[in-house]
Amino acid sequence: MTEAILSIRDLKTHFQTQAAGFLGEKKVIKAVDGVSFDIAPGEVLSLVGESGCGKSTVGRTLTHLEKSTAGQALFDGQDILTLSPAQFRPLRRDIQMIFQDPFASLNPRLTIEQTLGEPLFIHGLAKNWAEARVLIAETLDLVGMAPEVMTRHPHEFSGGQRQRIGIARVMILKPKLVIADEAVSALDVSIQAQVLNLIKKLQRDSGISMLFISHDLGVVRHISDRVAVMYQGEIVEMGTKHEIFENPQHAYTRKLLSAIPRIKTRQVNA
Amino acid sequence: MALLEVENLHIAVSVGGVLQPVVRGISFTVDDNETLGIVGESGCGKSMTSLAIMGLLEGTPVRITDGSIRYDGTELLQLSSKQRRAIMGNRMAMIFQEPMTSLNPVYRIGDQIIESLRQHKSISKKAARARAIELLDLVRIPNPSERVDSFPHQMSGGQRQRVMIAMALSCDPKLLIADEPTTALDVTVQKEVLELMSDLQERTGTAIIIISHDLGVIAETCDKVSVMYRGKIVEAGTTENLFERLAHPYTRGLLNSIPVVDHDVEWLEAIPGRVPTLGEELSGCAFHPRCPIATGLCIAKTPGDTYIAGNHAVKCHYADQVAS
Amino acid sequence: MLAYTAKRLLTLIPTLLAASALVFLFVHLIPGDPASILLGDTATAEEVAQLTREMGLDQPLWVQYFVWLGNVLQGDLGTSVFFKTPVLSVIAAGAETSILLACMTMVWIVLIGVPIGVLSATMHGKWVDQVTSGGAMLAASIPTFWLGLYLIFIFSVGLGWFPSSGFPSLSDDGGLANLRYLVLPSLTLAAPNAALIIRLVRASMLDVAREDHVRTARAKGLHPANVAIKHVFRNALIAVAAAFGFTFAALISEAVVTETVFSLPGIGRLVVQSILRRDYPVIQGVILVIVVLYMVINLLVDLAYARLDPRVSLK
Amino acid sequence: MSVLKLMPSALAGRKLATIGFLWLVLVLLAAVFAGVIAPFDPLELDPVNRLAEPGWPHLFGTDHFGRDTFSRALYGARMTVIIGVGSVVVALLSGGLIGMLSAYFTKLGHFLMRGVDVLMAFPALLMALVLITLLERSVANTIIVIGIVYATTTARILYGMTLKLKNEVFVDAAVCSGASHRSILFRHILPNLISPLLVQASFIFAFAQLQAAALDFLGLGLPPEVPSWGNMLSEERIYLTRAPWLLLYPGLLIILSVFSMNLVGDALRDNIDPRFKDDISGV
Repeated sequence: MTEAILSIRDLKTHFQTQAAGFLGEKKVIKAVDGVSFDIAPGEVLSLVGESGCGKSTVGRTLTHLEKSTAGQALFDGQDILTLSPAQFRPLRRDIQMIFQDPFASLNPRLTIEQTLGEPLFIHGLAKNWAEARVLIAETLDLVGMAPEVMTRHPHEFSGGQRQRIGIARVMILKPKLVIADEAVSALDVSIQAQVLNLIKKLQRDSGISMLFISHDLGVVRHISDRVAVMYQGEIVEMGTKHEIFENPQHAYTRKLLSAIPRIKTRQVNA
Repeated sequence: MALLEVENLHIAVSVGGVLQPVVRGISFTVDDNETLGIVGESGCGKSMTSLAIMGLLEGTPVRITDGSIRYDGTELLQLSSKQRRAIMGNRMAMIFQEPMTSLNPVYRIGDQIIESLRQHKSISKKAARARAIELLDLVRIPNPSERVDSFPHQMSGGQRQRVMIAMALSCDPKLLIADEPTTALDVTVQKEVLELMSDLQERTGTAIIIISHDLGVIAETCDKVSVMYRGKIVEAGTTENLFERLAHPYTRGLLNSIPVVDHDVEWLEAIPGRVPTLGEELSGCAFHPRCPIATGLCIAKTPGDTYIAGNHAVKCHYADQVAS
Repeated sequence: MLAYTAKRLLTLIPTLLAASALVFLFVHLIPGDPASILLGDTATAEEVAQLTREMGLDQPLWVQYFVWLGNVLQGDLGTSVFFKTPVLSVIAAGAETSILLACMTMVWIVLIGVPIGVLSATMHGKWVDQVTSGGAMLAASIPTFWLGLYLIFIFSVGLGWFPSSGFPSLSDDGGLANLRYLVLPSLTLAAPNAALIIRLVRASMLDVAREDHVRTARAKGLHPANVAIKHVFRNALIAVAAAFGFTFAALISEAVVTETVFSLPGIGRLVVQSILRRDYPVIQGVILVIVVLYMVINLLVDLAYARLDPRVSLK
Repeated sequence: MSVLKLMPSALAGRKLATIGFLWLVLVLLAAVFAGVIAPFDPLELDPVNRLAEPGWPHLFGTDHFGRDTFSRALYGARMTVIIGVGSVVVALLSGGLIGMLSAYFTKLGHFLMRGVDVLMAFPALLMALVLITLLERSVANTIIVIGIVYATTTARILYGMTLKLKNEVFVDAAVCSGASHRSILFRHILPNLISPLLVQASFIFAFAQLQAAALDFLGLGLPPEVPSWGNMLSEERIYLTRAPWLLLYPGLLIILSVFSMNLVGDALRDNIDPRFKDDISGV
């Protein structure tokens, strides 16, 4: 195996619940409690598990949206968890995140152009709007949207279209690692398939590494190279897609797999 | 005569004084001991249909504009509100999508079940409480005699949905409507809740309507399926028949869109385009803009029902072609 | 419950200390020498010198604060410049009027505010709702002193139903009948507050009515009135009860204007008169009393809140 | 949506609020052109014609000094606008900034909001009275006092709203793009607060009128010679039985203006992001 682009060792993210007043007892929630994994360049690793298992917190910790409690996360050989916000900022270009809710993830006050232009200017990829617009149009095309949408506001788009714009905001920076947090969970099935295909295609074409976080085992099987099953803040089983889905070892993985409703039908797309 | 007969039901929502059709003439029946699944994507009208049957549209901008809903031979749409309420929660009960918010946070769960019981049955408080504990036990809440005094926030989502089921079943309804009953739950909990529902059905013979966006849930739990698209049932039949020969391009597309866990698919055969919005006018077959086999006929003419096998009905001009 | 109350009382201490420090600083923010401010314009140089010594005004500010706080905790709020009597007794003299006025006002607020609010919410969108919620907003837009003056004009001067000013104590001649002196003032004070409660009851009920559990209640086949009271109003009560508490706490200070209009011998009028008389020890004392009262009532509101909403943990 | 576009959509289909808005426009015009419209000097004494009944040439009659009530009412409109706008600016700038920064920078916020809590322990009118005791009676001081009183509530409200926005996914997305604190605060958070702020402003404007009038009435507000509606009421109250119209006109003017502002605020509130509706409690 080539050297990992992201290498996580014993990551812990604990939250203290804010109790009322200075005398309130503080409870510690161990959202992520000792997680280790590697992602190779061009690889898609999925974190799968049920609500509250800590899978989203892993993603949010890696993007500094939450503070880690302990552990290491080497990205290109550098521990990103210990970086200050200012030191981490340039790295944000390489580590990007796709969010779940396409309705909440776009600022309603900004046009699509402003939303997509912002990261370009922050990271110095465009000097002026003329340059930025060229890149924005290219990226919109990449996600299957016409450049004419640039001047419009998020509320003018459907959920699927907004998620495409969210993906464009990530792709415009040409990141090395994309963290997709339940990226298709909020979409209708028919739209989910479109977006899933798009993410898979973009990942293949650009060779981006991806940490794909989802509760949906079908989606996970479709997109991943390797899968890590999380339960109560820990990874209980990790392996290649085929190991996990065809020969699950851990009782919890088996329970998850057997719980999924199956459709008995003549396979129309086999 | 079936227990529930819905005929040519039309529902519209008033947006700024203009009625926009949501459900455009649907018909189906459900009988004792039978589970009907209604499946479709957001905005197809499936939830409105369930609220219309239950009688919960009062006070909303949604109106039933045409059609009939008969329960046990009685036309529900002609009953007074009082007569309607005597059936609601009694002969006919409903559970909802959000177990976290569907119970009143300020009352103990036992009291909420008792309220439902005493609304329709002359039964003492003590007997009602005993019955509530029995019901909680029935829906497999551990320690029911203690949990009866819990508040909703002290329970998990799965447990709350069980409480909802217990409450719905309190007056032994003949029809249970479940609107996305497991959408908010984790898969393992979903499995338990669905199993519970079918076990209870075996015991009580209740007719069940499950509304869901999840074809898998429907396929696994229902005897009959109706697939809705933009206010119409585009394909309906017994679960066996329907999944054996999917005959509508939409149903087929829906199925192909689902990434499955049991084998690899390189690319999903997604349905192109987007789900039509409310008030968008589409001529002929509403699915034509997204349909891979649409022709001029589909744009010009609204398809009627084509019967494939037995009562497997499909609204597609080319149903026979698709099915084979 | 007890443990929670104790804990909440403890958390109140820092806020109380900070607020009392502000009240203490108040006298020091007035331009001039604190001792002469506290003693008033008529004080002799000797008296000033004596007070300076007593209060340790030559000491650092924080020492002075603790000396002052120590006195306050022993019930010594200083001496009124105007009355030449202890501040505490001056305040106590106005307490009966103010408390009775506040309680009577509260009764009006509940009696007027809640039923009309419930009516408005249940008739949402109909003309009854439009009239009541519009009327409530209009009532909240009337300056209280203007309303008070016109109530006097109509009901005292014109119809002679109620006395226009003053309030003899309940222990004086007349006994309970003396409460009639408070009818117009309490109605005046209640008007804008009842209006706020109407709007709040209405808004909270409309919010709750949209919640999922109300649909569940309707699906049980409950009568709409039953749904409105047992499920919608009961849940809206959580927010409304809090507002009752805050309103009651605020009444003591809002009464300033009403007590002035009706020349009631209450704490509110005492504040205004003391400001005009430059009787700073009294001002300081009254502020402290009202602030402490305000905080205690807020604490009680929190406790009531926890009783009304089982989601609020008392542990 | 820009602020200008907000007004017509908020007023659409609301007759009462539209009338209220028009009334406020009228008050504004009276305030600006008081000097041109007023038939008399508002300060000019005319002892011969004291307590004249409404009629010609004194439309609203004269007060106990024989000053023309109509002219004084016009200049009173000017005071209304000055006090209202002034208080709103003071309250929103100080309170808004404290609330927004407190919510965004949690450590600073913990400290600042405890301070706000302490100030909130003083009931509004009491706080105004305390502050007024320390200051001289003047227009500027009245504005400062009322502004500070409402700064505390504004800080609380803005704190709550900013916290909500800070937890929005689009803010997370901006953080992940590498946006700076300034950009997140002023480009992503603030624009979403503009319309709720406008609602809050209209309610502060309304409350400020009532508070200012109450202070005037207690003799602790504007200097007595300033022609404000509150002062007019305060000075003429003893003539209530002899000349009831003297209290009627200024009173109605205050009520109409406060009511209008509340109506407009309410209409605006119904049009803002539903998330923030509960945060702003006007009337």
